[in-house]
Amino acid sequence: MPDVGNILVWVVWIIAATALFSSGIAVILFQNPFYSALALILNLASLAVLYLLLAAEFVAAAQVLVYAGAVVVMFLFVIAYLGGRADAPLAGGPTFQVVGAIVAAGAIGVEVVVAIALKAGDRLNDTDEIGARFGSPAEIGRLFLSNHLLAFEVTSIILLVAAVGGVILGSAVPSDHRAEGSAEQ
Amino acid sequence: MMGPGIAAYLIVSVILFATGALGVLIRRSPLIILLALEIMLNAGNLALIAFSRRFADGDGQIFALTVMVVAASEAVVGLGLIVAMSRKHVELDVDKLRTLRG
Amino acid sequence: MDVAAWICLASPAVAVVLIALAGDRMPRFAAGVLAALAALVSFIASVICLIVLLGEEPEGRAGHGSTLWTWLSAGDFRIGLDVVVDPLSVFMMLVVSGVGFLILSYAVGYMRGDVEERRYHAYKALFLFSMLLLVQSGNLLLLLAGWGMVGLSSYLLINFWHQRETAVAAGKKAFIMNAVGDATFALALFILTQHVGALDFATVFDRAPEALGDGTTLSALVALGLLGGAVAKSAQIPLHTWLPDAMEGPTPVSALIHAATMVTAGVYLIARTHTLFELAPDIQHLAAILGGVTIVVAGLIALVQTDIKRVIAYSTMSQIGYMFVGVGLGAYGAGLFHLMTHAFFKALLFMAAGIVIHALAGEQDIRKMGGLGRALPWTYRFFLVGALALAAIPPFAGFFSKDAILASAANEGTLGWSLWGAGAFGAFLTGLYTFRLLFIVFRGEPSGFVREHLHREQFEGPFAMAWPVAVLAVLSVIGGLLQIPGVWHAVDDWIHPVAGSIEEAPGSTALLSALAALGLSLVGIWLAWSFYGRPGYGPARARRRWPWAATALERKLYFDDAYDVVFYTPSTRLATGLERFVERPLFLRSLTGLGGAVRLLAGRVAAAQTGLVRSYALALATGLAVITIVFLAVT
Amino acid sequence: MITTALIVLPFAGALLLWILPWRTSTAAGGLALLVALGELALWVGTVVNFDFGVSELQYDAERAWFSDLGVSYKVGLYDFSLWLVGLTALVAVASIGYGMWAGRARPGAYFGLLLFLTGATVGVFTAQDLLLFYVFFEAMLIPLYVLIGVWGGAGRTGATIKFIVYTMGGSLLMLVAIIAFGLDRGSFDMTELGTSDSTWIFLGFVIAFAVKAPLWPFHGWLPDAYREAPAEVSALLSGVVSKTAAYGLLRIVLPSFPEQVADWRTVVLVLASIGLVYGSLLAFRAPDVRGVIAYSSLAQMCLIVIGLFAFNDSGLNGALLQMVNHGLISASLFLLAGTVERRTATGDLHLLGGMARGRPVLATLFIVVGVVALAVPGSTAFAGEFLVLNGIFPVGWGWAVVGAAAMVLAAMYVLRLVSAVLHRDVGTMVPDAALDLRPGETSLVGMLVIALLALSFWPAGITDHVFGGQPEQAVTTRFSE
Amino acid sequence: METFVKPDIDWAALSPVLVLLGGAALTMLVPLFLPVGVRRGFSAFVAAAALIGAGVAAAILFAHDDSGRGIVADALRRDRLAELAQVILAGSGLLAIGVSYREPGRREGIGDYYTLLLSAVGGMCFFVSANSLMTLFLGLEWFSISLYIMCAIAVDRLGSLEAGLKYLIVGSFGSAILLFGSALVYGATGEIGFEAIERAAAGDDRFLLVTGLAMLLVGLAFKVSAAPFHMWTPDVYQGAPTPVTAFMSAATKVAGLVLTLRLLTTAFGSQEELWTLSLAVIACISLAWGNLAALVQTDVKRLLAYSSVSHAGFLLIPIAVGTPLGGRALLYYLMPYAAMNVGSFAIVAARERELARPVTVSDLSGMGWERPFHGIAMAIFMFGFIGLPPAGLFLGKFYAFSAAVERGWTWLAIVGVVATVVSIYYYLGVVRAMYVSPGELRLAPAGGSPPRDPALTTAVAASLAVTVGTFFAAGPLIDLARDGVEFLRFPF
Repeated sequence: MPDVGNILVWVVWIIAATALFSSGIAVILFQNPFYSALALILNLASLAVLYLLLAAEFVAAAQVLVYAGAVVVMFLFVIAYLGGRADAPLAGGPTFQVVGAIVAAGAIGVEVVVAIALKAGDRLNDTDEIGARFGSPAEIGRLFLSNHLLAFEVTSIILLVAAVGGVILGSAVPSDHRAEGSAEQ
Repeated sequence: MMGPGIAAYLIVSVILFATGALGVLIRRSPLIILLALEIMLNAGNLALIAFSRRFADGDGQIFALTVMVVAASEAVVGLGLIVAMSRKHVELDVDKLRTLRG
Repeated sequence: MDVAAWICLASPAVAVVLIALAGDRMPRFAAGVLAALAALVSFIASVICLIVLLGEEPEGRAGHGSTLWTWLSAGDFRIGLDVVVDPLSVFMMLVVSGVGFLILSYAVGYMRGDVEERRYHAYKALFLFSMLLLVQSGNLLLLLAGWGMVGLSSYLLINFWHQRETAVAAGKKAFIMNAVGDATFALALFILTQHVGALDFATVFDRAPEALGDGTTLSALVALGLLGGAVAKSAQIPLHTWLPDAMEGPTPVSALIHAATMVTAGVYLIARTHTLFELAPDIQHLAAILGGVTIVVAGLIALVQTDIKRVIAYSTMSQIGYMFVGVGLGAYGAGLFHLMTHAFFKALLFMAAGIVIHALAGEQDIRKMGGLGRALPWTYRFFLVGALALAAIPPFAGFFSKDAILASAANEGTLGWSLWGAGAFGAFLTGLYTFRLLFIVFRGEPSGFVREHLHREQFEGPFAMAWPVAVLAVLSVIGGLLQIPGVWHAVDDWIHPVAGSIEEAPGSTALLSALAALGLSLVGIWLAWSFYGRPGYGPARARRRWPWAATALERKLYFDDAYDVVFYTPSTRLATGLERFVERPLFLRSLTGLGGAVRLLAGRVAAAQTGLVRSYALALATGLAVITIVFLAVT
Repeated sequence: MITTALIVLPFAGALLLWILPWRTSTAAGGLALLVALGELALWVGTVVNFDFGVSELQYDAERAWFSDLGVSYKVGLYDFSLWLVGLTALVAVASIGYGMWAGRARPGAYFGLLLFLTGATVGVFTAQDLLLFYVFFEAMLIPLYVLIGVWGGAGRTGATIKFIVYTMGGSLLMLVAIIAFGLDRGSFDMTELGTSDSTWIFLGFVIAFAVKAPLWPFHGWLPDAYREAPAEVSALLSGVVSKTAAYGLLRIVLPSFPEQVADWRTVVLVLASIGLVYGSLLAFRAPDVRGVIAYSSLAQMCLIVIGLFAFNDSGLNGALLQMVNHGLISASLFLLAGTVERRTATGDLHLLGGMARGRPVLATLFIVVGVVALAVPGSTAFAGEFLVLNGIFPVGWGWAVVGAAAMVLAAMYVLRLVSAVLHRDVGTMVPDAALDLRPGETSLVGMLVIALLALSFWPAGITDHVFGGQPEQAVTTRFSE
Repeated sequence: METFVKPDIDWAALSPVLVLLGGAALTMLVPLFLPVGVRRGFSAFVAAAALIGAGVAAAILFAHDDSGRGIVADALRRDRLAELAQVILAGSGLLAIGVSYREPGRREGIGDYYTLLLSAVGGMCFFVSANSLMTLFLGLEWFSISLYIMCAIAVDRLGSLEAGLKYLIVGSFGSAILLFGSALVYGATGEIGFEAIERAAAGDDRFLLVTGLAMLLVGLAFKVSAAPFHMWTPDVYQGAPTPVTAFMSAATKVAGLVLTLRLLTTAFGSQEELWTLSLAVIACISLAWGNLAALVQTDVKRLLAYSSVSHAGFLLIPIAVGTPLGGRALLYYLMPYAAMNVGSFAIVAARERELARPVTVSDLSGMGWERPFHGIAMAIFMFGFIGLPPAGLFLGKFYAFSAAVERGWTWLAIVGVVATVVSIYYYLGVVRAMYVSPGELRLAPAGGSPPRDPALTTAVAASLAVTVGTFFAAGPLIDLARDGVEFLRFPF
């Protein structure tokens, strides 16, 4: 007698996974980067659903907020700023590039799947029981401020460095204005 | 645990990873390449969280969160580069970036 | 005595060094005098040695020696800077330094005024030093050293006037042929060191019979090696071709200096190492046979030569053939005796020829000469003495010595008789070619060339040139009385402690053989007279009748051509071939080719770097795929 | 201490030359010459106090370098290395003096490099640690590369690349061999090496030395390098640097690989004999002065190797004597070739000739060196060759026969060289105004010639003062007693 | 409810990183308040001070630590390996400052370049002490992102931007692979700490683990530019501003290789037969590819980039053998190697400024005589790269080959030998150009001597001193290296 909850989870999972695949493929196949970015939002959202299923509530929330809310928006701004120029996927470049890409990506995928399959005979699906606090913001916070304090701090440093980089690169004055400037040095 | 087992999640994450890799490999627009890279990182995250669930261990989730930040940082720098290039009126096509070769 | 021996050896060396160091600062003339004085000092020292030795019991005369220092060493193998003072070496020292002194004195006059006179005198002194080293050395290695240095000096002398292509070529030829001899000599020494363990005469002769064995292959090889050296140095067939060419060399004096002394070194060597030769009788006989062949061949070739020095040179070869017959048959005393007398009369002949050439401003072709007897009467007389001695007409020196050899040969069974036959035929030839030369040059009417070029000098040349000739003429007349077969054996007795002759010809045989040889000589002289001494067509007729013989003789029986075909051309071709087909393609260009291939590959590799960033990622992905597959497969 | 001083003095001189500014070739060369003379004087002092009775290390010095692999700075002199050091010092004096006399562009750099090369060579002869040996062995390459590459002739680029690639290819194999050997033994100390039975290690050493010497068929770099280098560099290269290879065979290969030496002896001898004849034949055909000297060097090095692999008293002594002889001979020949080339601007034998006329000093020196080079009996070269062949004879008479034949070939090519340069008609490229040797040249070449003549009078001066008088035993016991 | 446990924070162990971060903060903020003229000097001074401080701190730590221990909840490891690497990194950074100081065309005097430099060094210092997959990933991204920006910092030049973008794309691709590998390893063991992974990996079921290991290897091999994962290297080295290249070529290798050593010995000791052999193969490929491609290069920076690929091969040999001797060899090798890399790129930078254009090999002609000091230094670097004394790299190669031979992999040493022989061609090509080629002078239009640049000259001199000094002082340095790897658990 299948558990209803279980069926529900399965349904949600299938939907999310399908969305995940299709949006992922959409990202890499849309001609227009703008659409790709939009597809990425869907992709990230589907991921968030899976995270929820895996009891990672805080991560799921962060996923939606940080990624979909911030990163992709930034992408969209840039795309809008640059004016989305379309390019055809699979076009241009040497033939071996496309073939090789598909073969290599496929091979990696298959290999890891095989590895998982081999492992699955073992106890891969024997999941440990989890407490109610697992994945909750409080638990994540506790981990971040205890064992993973350093990681927490480092992420902020990385973010800061990236910000500095963004400023340097983004605020670069076009070269025609700078030519004389550098010559004077 | 309800629903599919961890292996299923993993397989999803692997396929996602391959998709992202494919994107990097076949697209010429740096913007889309950046998006594909985000997908790859997210595939890693999915794997991390799946394993985190399997071991009932919070480390994986923490790892995933830091990866998110890192991914955002990479995106910032990448986008900054793209903007800087577009200011120099360079066509946004990585295949055109061939002054350095040989 | 030891001191005297060392002074004898050192004095020419000192002269060389002084002349070389002084350079322009020394007057030219002084260089010649210095060299001659050095020779004189050597001669006096030799005489002192002789006197000291004479004062000793005959059996005690051998075995004196002196060592200055170890010359070369390897572990227990040591070679000293040894000289030996025994009857044989003193005999040779006397001949070498005595005749050498005369020659050097003569050269002072002969070379007067040459631009590079100093160099010439230095070379001569060097030659003398080398020769003395050769005969005085107390061990085989130093003997070889002297051996080689003699070759070197002769090379230097032959191409003294080095602008002349022929002189340079002749010098090289002489040196290289001698080098062949040196090489075989050295090989013999290797065998000796391996089996005997030493190279000094005493030890070698003492241990050799035991170490090498009597009649063994080993002994034969040793003797063969030494014989090779001797044959090359003494210009015996088949290593003889350098000697006539050396006469192309510019000065008769240099020609003389080796004709009279150096070429006899082979005879000395065989006499010195007779112990080793006696262990290998076949090889010793081979020496005699080669000598016999040379007597005939050289005599034949001499018949048709037109260069005055060449004729004398071939006669030298021929005479040394006699000596080889002598020592080859164990008649060491006879061989050495002939060596001595030959040194006298051959030197005389060369000097006289030198005066002729000098008088004709360097011309050597006898076809342009004639009737010089009137213009150069004393020279004619001296030459005649020399010729008679050479043709072995009694009582001149050559008669006694040659006769001693023939007499020994007559006593030696079949082999001896055949060699005797060769020697007797050689006597006939000697008479023929010697007097052919004499008649052509000195008799008859002066040719146009002579009339035009002859510049008569006071007393037919400077005194410096004249007096050695006179001395030699006297020696050529009386030198033969030193030993008269069947009567007394001064030379035999003297060297007996070192090299006891194994043969003593009975008086009757000796007499018979002497008469026969004399008769043949006279026939030869008569023939020469009938052909050349008076107007006639003999030679031309003979040439018409046997054109092939004349050509063959003029081409020197094709020895040079044979060497060209057998050795020179193949080795040159081989060298050129190696250069062209091995060295260049394989060694010189190999790296270039490899480098080119690598560079090509490198270009391909670098071309993989397309500049396409996606390809870089693809490489990454492919590498990952491969590694993962491998890891999974291994696991 | 003195050994260290012998090594350091040239290096210090080199540094000084590089640092100070130099205006004239004479000033820089003068200082370099002074340093080289100092080196020579130092060497003489060493000889005077040397104990020749024993074949053990003297004047040794040791300092730790890095201990974990047992590598140290350890230097010292054996009686046989002493002579090679002396050879180096003497040839260095002559070469530097010649360079000074000839005048070179950028003198500071040039003479500094010459001194550097000298120091490295001395280092090779004195190092008693395998790695240190290798360091000096490789350190010789740098100055040679620059010297040939910068101051060499028209074809120098190809010559240098070939030279470096060949020699480094060989010596890197040796590095692997050294590592394997040293790790196996647990120490790189050459005085405690012991023996090894590994064929690969043996081959690593042998090939490296075969390239450096060079031996047939590893000589591809030789003709070009010898042709293109400045005369005095060729002199050092063929006179001294090539000896390091023979020294390596003697010091490392023979004592430490007895089994392999026995097993491979025939192979080595075959190659060396081929090289001996091959080099002689090519020397006979070489179209230019340097070519003759270069190929004759090949032949001579093969002869030395024959002596070494005879592995008996006579062969070893002969090889060592011949190393010194050939060092002096080829150095003098190259310097003389340099003087000829300076006067005629060519080394082509067809364009030379008749130089003896009116140039007695040149002619005399050339002939004397040539005559010694062809090993006329009585010369020190003859003594060396005699011992070598005498040593190989008991091993197999055939080798000695080949060697004796090569002596005849040597006579052929040397006489060809001498007559092509000095004799016959005056060559088209020989100007009448070409002077005889100047006193400077005379004294430099003369110095080497005097050394040769002195040795000719007393070759035992060397043969009696090496290996403690017991060559075979000394090598077999690895110079330990 | 679990109680909140504040982890013990070992401030001393973090001090090098903290000093660098402090310096970065200062250079970022303070110049904004300073007059334009002194900004550059101030920034450089602060950066230098911070690097010296970090180096000294690391050195003091090195002197005090005799065994390693995990800090901050085992996220990092405080041990001599990390500290020695930190000293080398700080030194490379310091040299790079000398090279950078006069680099023309940079943003006027704002300290952000030095901020990034310090941040990169800080990231690397963090990275080399990483003790878990998470800190590994974070440290990697930290310095990588800094480097991406530094590569592109000459925003005027398309080449610089191109280099930056290429590096970013390929680098992020590599990071993603590394991340996925980390995830798989985590999945296989349930642990992210290195020692914990080793403990948990004892089981016989290794499929996920080895797949993760493969991905980690690829990610790290990418960072140290080992072939065939090196393809970004030539483009990025050529396009990036030369001082950045100088720094990056030296420091990235140090950081990447040290961490590779730590990761493989600490976390994957049980998989030794996999990674030793595969690294050996990668080393061979790098040697072959790097040397061959370098043969045909004309641009000096690109040539040096390929040389760096080939040296990645040399440097992987001692790791691949997995022995203590190999560890020592690696650490020792890195010292002269880092100095030589910075030094040689510094000379390229000087020539570049003189000619005002990218430097090709033929542009070097005559340089040896015109600029004697640079010429000699460059010649010694080139001879040193070949492996000729008196450069410390000679002993480095000696050690690397020794390690291979000791392990019984003589074939690996012979591959190295062959590669070295090939490398002679192009290294000597540089020397030849400087000294041998006819010196047709092609100076900048201004002509005459280049502007004095004492900072760069000092950097070159220091590099030279290290290069030669490591040769003569090999003994003590190798003792340091031995201390550095003393507590690693080598599989062989």
